[in-house]
Amino acid sequence: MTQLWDFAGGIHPAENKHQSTALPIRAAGIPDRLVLPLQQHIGEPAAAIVSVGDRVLKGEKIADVTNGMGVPVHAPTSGVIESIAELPVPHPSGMNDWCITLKPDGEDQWTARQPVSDYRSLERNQVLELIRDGGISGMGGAGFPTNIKLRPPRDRKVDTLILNGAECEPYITADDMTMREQADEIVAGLKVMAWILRPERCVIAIEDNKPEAVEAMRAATKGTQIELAAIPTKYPSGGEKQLIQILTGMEVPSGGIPADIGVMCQNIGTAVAVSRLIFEGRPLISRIVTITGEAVQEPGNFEALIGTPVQYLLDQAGLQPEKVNRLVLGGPMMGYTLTTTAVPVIKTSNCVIAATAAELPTPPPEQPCIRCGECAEVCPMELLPQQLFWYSKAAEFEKAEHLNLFDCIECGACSYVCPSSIPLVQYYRYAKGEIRVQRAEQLKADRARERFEARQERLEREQQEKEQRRKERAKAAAEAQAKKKAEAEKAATEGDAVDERSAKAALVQQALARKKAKTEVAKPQAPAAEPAQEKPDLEALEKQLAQAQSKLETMQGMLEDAKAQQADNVEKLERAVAKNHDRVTRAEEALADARQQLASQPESQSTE
Amino acid sequence: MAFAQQSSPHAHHARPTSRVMLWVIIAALPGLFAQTVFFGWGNLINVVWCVALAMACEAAILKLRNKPIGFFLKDNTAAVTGLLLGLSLPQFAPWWVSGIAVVSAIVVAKQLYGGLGSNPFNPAMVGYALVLISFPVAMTTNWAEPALLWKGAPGFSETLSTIASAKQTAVDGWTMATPLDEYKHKIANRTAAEVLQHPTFGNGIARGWEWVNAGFLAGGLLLVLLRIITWHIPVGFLAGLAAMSLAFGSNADQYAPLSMHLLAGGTMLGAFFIATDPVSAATSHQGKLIYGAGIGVLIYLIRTWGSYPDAVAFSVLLMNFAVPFIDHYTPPRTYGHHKARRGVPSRKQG
Amino acid sequence: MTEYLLILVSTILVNNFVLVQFLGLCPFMGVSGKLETAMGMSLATTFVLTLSSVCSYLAYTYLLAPLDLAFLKTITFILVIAVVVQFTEMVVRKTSPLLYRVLGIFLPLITTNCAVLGVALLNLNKNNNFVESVLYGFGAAAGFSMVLVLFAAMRERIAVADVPVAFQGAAIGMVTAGLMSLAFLGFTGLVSV
Amino acid sequence: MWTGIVIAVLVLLALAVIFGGLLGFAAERFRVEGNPLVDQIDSLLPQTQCGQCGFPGCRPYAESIANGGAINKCPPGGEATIKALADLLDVEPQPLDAEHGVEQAKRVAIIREDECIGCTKCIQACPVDAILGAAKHMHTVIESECTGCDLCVEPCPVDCIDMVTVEPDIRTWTWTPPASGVIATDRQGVSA
Amino acid sequence: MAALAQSIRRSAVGLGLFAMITGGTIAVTQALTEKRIQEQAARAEAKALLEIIPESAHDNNLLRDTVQLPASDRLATDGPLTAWVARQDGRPTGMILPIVAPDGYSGKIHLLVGVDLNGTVLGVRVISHKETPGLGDRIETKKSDWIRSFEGRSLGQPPHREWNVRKNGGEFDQFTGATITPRAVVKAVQKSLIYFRKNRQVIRERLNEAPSPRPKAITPETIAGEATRSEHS
Amino acid sequence: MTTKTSSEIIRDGLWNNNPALVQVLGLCPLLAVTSTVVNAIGLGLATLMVLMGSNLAVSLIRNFVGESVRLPAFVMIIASFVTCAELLMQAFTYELYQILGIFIPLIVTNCAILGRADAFASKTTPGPALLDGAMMGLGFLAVLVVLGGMRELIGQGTLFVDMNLLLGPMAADWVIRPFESYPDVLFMVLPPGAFVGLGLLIALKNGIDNHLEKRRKATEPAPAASGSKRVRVTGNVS
Ligand SMILES: Cc1cc2nc3c(=O)[nH]c(=O)nc-3n(C[C@H](O)[C@H](O)[C@H](O)COP(=O)(O)O)c2cc1C
Ligand SMILES: Cc1cc2nc3c(=O)[nH]c(=O)nc-3n(C[C@H](O)[C@H](O)[C@H](O)COP(=O)(O)O)c2cc1C
Ligand SMILES: Cc1cc2nc3c(=O)[nH]c(=O)nc-3n(C[C@H](O)[C@H](O)[C@H](O)COP(=O)(O)O)c2cc1C
Ligand SMILES: Cc1cc2nc3c(=O)[nH]c(=O)nc-3n(C[C@H](O)[C@H](O)[C@H](O)CO)c2cc1C
Ligand code: SF4
Ligand code: SF4
Ligand code: SF4
Ligand code: SF4
Ligand code: FES
Repeated sequence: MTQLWDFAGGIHPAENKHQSTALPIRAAGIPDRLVLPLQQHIGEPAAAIVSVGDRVLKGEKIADVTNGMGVPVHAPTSGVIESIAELPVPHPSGMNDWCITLKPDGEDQWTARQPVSDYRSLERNQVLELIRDGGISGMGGAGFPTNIKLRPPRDRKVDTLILNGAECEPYITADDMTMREQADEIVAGLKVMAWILRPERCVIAIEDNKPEAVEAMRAATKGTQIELAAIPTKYPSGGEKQLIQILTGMEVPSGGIPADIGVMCQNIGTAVAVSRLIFEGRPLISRIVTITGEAVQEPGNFEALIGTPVQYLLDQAGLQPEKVNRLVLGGPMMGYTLTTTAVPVIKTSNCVIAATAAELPTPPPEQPCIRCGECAEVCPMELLPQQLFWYSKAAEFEKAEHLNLFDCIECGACSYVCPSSIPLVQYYRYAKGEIRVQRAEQLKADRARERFEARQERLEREQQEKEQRRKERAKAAAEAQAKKKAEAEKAATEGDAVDERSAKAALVQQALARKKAKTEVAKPQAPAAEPAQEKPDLEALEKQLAQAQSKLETMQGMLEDAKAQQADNVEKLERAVAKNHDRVTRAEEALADARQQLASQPESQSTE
Repeated sequence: MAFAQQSSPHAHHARPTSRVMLWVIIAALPGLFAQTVFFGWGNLINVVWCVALAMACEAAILKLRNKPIGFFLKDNTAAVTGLLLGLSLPQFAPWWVSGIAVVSAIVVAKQLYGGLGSNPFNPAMVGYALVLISFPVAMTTNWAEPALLWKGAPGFSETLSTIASAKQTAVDGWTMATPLDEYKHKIANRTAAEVLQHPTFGNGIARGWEWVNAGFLAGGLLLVLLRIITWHIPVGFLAGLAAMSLAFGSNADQYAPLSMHLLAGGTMLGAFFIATDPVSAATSHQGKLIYGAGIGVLIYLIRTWGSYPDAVAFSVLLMNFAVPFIDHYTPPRTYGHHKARRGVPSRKQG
Repeated sequence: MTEYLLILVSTILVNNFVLVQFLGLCPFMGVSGKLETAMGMSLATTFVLTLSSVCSYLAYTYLLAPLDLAFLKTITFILVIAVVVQFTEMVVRKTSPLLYRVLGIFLPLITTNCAVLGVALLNLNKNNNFVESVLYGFGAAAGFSMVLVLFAAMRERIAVADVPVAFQGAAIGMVTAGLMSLAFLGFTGLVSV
Repeated sequence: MWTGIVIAVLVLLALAVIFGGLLGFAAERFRVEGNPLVDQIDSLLPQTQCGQCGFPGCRPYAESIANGGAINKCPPGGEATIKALADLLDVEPQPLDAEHGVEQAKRVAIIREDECIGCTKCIQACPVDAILGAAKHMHTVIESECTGCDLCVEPCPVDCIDMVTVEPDIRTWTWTPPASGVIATDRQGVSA
Repeated sequence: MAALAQSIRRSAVGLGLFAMITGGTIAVTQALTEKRIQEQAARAEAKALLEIIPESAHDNNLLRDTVQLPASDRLATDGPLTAWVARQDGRPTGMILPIVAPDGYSGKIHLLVGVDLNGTVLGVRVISHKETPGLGDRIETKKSDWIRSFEGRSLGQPPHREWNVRKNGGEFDQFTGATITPRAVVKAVQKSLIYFRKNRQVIRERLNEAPSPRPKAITPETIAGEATRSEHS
Repeated sequence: MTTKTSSEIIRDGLWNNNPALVQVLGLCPLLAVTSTVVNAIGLGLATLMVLMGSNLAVSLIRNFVGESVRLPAFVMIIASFVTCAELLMQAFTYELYQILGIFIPLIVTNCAILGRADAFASKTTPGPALLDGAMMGLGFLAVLVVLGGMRELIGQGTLFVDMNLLLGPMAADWVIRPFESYPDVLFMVLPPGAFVGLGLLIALKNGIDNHLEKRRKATEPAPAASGSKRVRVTGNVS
């Protein structure tokens, strides 16, 4: 028997799992459209490598990440690329993001596959490359690119590889059913990962409320070194940090990763994906999704292609639209609500709950925190949720951070038990977001200061140089020589500028591309309309006029120069001069108007 | 289809605040019952009057502050404050003394700080301490004699009319100095045996008071069982008091014995119902132990060497005062950290 | 020995300078918005209070008393205090910028802290000898520091509470100090001095 | 009587001369220059260098604050900066002084390149060198460096620079705090 | 170096100038008010004494006319007692004893007891006490007239047993809610009378010694102050 | 420093920048001596006199003090005024002086006084400085009296008790007792009552201010000036 430890806190919410385990996993089939978000995991979004109208085959790579952390996206079936556009994606914000829409042609025609029958003959790096190219990112949580995770920092050795089959959240049974039905694939995938990492210990952890899954896994692991741990049912035992504590008694250091203490944790589904990639050459193009909740008639698990709209799956499970009150993607503890059923299933979507109002009732309004400490009793991270809340609410982020806000795993146990029904987790998310924004702003401010100071210095230097030159010029005997030198110097500075420019050309180009789309939409700022009834500000108007006149002069000067040199921007400059003419006339008119208005106004009013 | 938008978690299973407070009220009943049996109707009348006034007062202030009255009244916290005041005031305290205690508790100690959850001081104890220093006569001469009922003395209506009169003191013969007071001032020039002759001690430690304390202990244990309070504060409290008593007061001819400290006065009410007020108590387990122990030690100090024979109210207030500081230095160690992060965040340096 | 202990208990708890004797209230109300700041202030005050207790004792015993100039005590004491404070500030600022960051900014404020002059005058009223004067000054400072620090921590909490608008800031601070002072009345009689 | 007065004056005079000397000595001997506070204040300002505070850049404003100036003059920093400053200086935060402008959403400058005539005026105006380009060539803004100070807008002779509000997208989105629902706080409706 | 000297000189001269002006102002004011202040102070300090033995009943300066009396542990004062003597035409008519009631509710109560030469109480006043406001503080004349109830009493009147509060079968009222304080005071006054009787001989002798005005006034405050100080030594 | 008009000085001293209610300075005497009205008036008058005197004196000598001795010099001026006041009180209202105890000499460290000397008087001419001293002093006196009245009335159910200490025997029976057989509310007499009482006064002032502010906002629209004080960092470019 594997030795088990306990973790602090934890809760026992109603499980509601049996509803969706009655039926075996069903294949969801191919919907009319598949919507494939370019970003389905943390890290960089992928860039499309197909264009609208292209025909792609099943398993063909359609988007890839070239630099930064990320994995490619593959076509889940054969068909035609219909659009690349911003569409609703599964995200708590309910916002749109870039997606490739694929219209299946129904043929489900595979691209050429390259299964590896004997992965042991390859280099480890090659296998990791395969996993990356297979588009595999974690399927149990945040969706961390699996190949990166499987490459622990050089100085770390992974001793314990954990396969996370805890599935502690209520309702979700995707991993449970996977274990029941695809135990062999899980073991095969685990073996591949174990070969890559060479741990001393491989553990599959399953909560003891899934006896069938435990049995199935026991059968599949028979005769191997793999340990099977039936862990006590307590939410959130499936949280990576808690699971590691349960199985090893060790704690992942704050801010660190499990590999720091020689542990790695992978999801059951991830193992299946690895197995299918290696042995069948099949990239990650489908996953098991639990469709459940009292608003569906036939809850169960579906093998759904990535990109399948949620609506399609709900229909298959017999959705009764009038009953739905809340639609949750993920579990009831950590999932987020959806605003539309048009969003697709992505690599991390494990469950959709179509809940009735009675099932997940709207919590009563928030009351003041009475500091009862229930939340602290259940917090698996041993935080002080009430204090975090207090400071988050009061926007005292520094203090919240000091109390380890960033160690909160947002498991929701605290909100679950709070007698004042405070949406604690939302406060933490808000606070974390604000802190991140502040940090970014601080960085930006620091950089701005540096650049400003650098510029001031440069100006100063130039000023000094100018001064220097002026003196020299006055002193120097040979006027011509001095002139030449000055020219040479000028050329030099220009050369510098050009250099800098070319170095940043790429940046600029990027900025341009990104901006273009936005600029089109953005309306030029309308000049603040002067309210007629207000007293006209003569001074300001006069200043405006003077400015306009001086600008016009400059422009005319430039235009003449340009004409003289027959430069190619004459046309533009002419436009500019015309514009400035306009500006001057407008300013003059405004000023005249104002003067008139003032004159007609009685004195008393203007002195008030 | 418009779906409800909500942050996770979507499932809840909580005992609402109103129910928590209801349990506190229920748990106080054994003690109240014992008080009524041994000291007559005074406490019961006080409780009813204080609870009613507390609710009315809370409602009035909520109205002034433009807050939803029903929503807040339903949380029962004002009732708990009133109840605890009613339990701790002298049995024959005139109505206006308890009234002033309740009003200052709700208005000054609670609502001025923003109402439920924001008050740094225990409202009931603010009310108690305020009337104790303001009206020492009314607060020291109105303690009922123990076993009053057996003597056939004041019935319900007599008690009610005493309380309802404006006089500061009750009828002579119904009242008596409390055991702690009696012991403290007689022991100076008498032996323990002599002092214990006084009827207030009965044959045991403190007649009547033992049962009242036992009643509150029972209620308190119920609260621990129901996980409404954790054991840390009561244990810290009682251990602090006991430790001081054992260290300094082993000679019963000089200082009150430990049994007296534990079973006379407001000890158990204080340990389980008053020091545990979640709003004004320390937060972490370690903090709660320190907070509780601090109260116990202070109670002993003041009872033994100070002017006041019982000191629950002052000690609780004094430790309330230290709570934010304690909280700063006793955060729990968080998962994944070597040590708890104490102290204050140091300001960002430029 | 006990007598010295009693002086300390008396000045720190029973006759707490701030809450019972009403001395040093302005810095108490003005500075103690933050725990960190309050700690700096505490250190600085303890230093100055003890030092001025000593200096004024010396000035009185060896200068004013022999010359029968008791009526000059106020001006002498305050002059001594002001100079000591300012001198300390200048020295600290130059020699230890670190210490200055902790203490320095509070030092000038301390000149106008009644507690400092109060200690000097009370020492006189009480006929304290040298050791007693030092202890009295130190005890007063310790009592001041204790409530200052506790009060600061509490104010940090109150600052984020939902206090009615009119009471926000100084008003609720006063009420809190009042309730603290109420609690300190519990110490009455602890030491009969 | 007169001797008493003379003694008193002499004693005080002696004390004062000694102490005065001491202070004079210290003033010279322990003189320090500079104020570390300015750095701390400067680090809290947004470094937009926009001059809306009435000072030529953030640092001069920081110096003014260190000398006791008002802390509510920086619109780009807005409430957050005021709060941070108030915190640092341990004073009460005040509402933003409307004389200097109002707090706005974050913006960046965008140059409509086809209209740009390459006059380099904007380059000269940009305090953080966030504009690239050479004389008579099209200019462009490095978005990530632009602080949104809009100093470049006015000098442009052809008005080809727009200030565009930065819209949140799915990657910059953050959670909002829960709506306060039943319990409105007393702080609302303050004359803030 | 020159800068240093210059700075020192400037500050010293500046401050010195101020010192002269301010010191002068104070000194002049002091000189002008000195007399009156001393009068006022003397009157205020003698006030408590004068309440017990009014000015009409004596013609000497009470504050400067004191005698040393033998020590007595009965009176809970340590060391010899300093008592004020009232004389009419040089003959002693009465005296005021500073005594301590040690068993007050919160510590010692300092009292002045005036007796005539027959041992009849002329008056009793409290100088300082720590009793609970609202309870024990009714021994002050400001709060109630209780303390006047001693006037005219002597050892036989009431009889020995009844030198106590009513509650303990005595002659004197207690306060509602407070028996300890009044009892302590009653006991202390009684003890001082007993002391007076026991030491009558010595006292008479000392009183009849020729009056020798002391250079410095001795006030009740000084005695109480010294007593407090000696408590913790 | 912009010069303030007389009416501004008056309004500041009495209300807008009241030393006790807004600057929250001079608290020690304010709280310590306000158990009765007479104490409050006694100390208030002494403070007023010292404030006026020191403001005037500081303003007169403002150009002659070096930086290094500024503080000691001001303090000495204030101390001399205080000592004079102390001596005079001793001479003429001895009993009141005894009740006020060390809080008379402690006027020296009343932060409000040094604060005014440093922040205002040392920067203006004698006229406004004197006016400022008077107004600040009056503002302080007013708060003292109101607080004293409040504490005396609630605490012991009387008003103007012992006025003879200040005004001589003729004021001895000015005392008002509005209630029959009033039980003393010792809370108000003891230190906590002083704190809470002042807290209530401050809140009352805030309440009135907020109310006025709201009214003012409702009647007049906010000024629409925005960015009018802008300064260019990068010089004039056009
Ligand atoms: C921001 C971030 C950075 C991470 N960096 C690494 C890493 O460098 N190496 C690694 O093996 N895992 C890394 N991880 C993966 C975590 O160790 C963890 O396995 C993963 O987040 C799964 O967590 P979840 O599904 O509970 O959210 C990272 C995760 C996050 C969120
Ligand atoms: C509260 C909480 C509960 C979780 N429960 C599970 C779970 O039951 N099963 C699971 O596989 N992952 C669960 N996760 C995610 C894991 O922490 C971890 O990210 C995941 O197992 C890593 O595997 P992957 O990279 O293969 O996704 C949970 C995370 C949190 C924060
Ligand atoms: C807080 C408090 C302060 C008290 N102060 C005094 C006091 O100053 N003087 C006094 O005689 N009794 C005081 N008592 C009352 C005594 O403790 C005791 O109850 C009373 O003197 C006994 O009086 P009785 O014999 O009339 O019942 C006080 C009681 C309490 C609770
Ligand atoms: C265990 C427990 C103890 C409580 N004790 C007190 C108490 O001593 N005094 C009080 O006013 N309220 C008490 N309350 C009620 C409530 O917490 C109190 O009114 C808040 O302090 C008001 O913000 C208690 C509540 C609970 C749950
Ligand atoms: S459970 Fe809720 S009410 Fe209780 S302490 Fe935590 S946040 Fe506050
Ligand atoms: S959400 Fe965060 S604070 Fe709440 S219980 Fe989970 S880890 Fe703890
Ligand atoms: S307003 Fe703010 S951002 Fe602009 S220059 Fe001033 S301090 Fe910098
Ligand atoms: S590009 Fe324009 S708006 Fe952006 S920082 Fe430069 S001058 Fe300011
Ligand atoms: S008056 Fe300001 S500290 Fe005392």
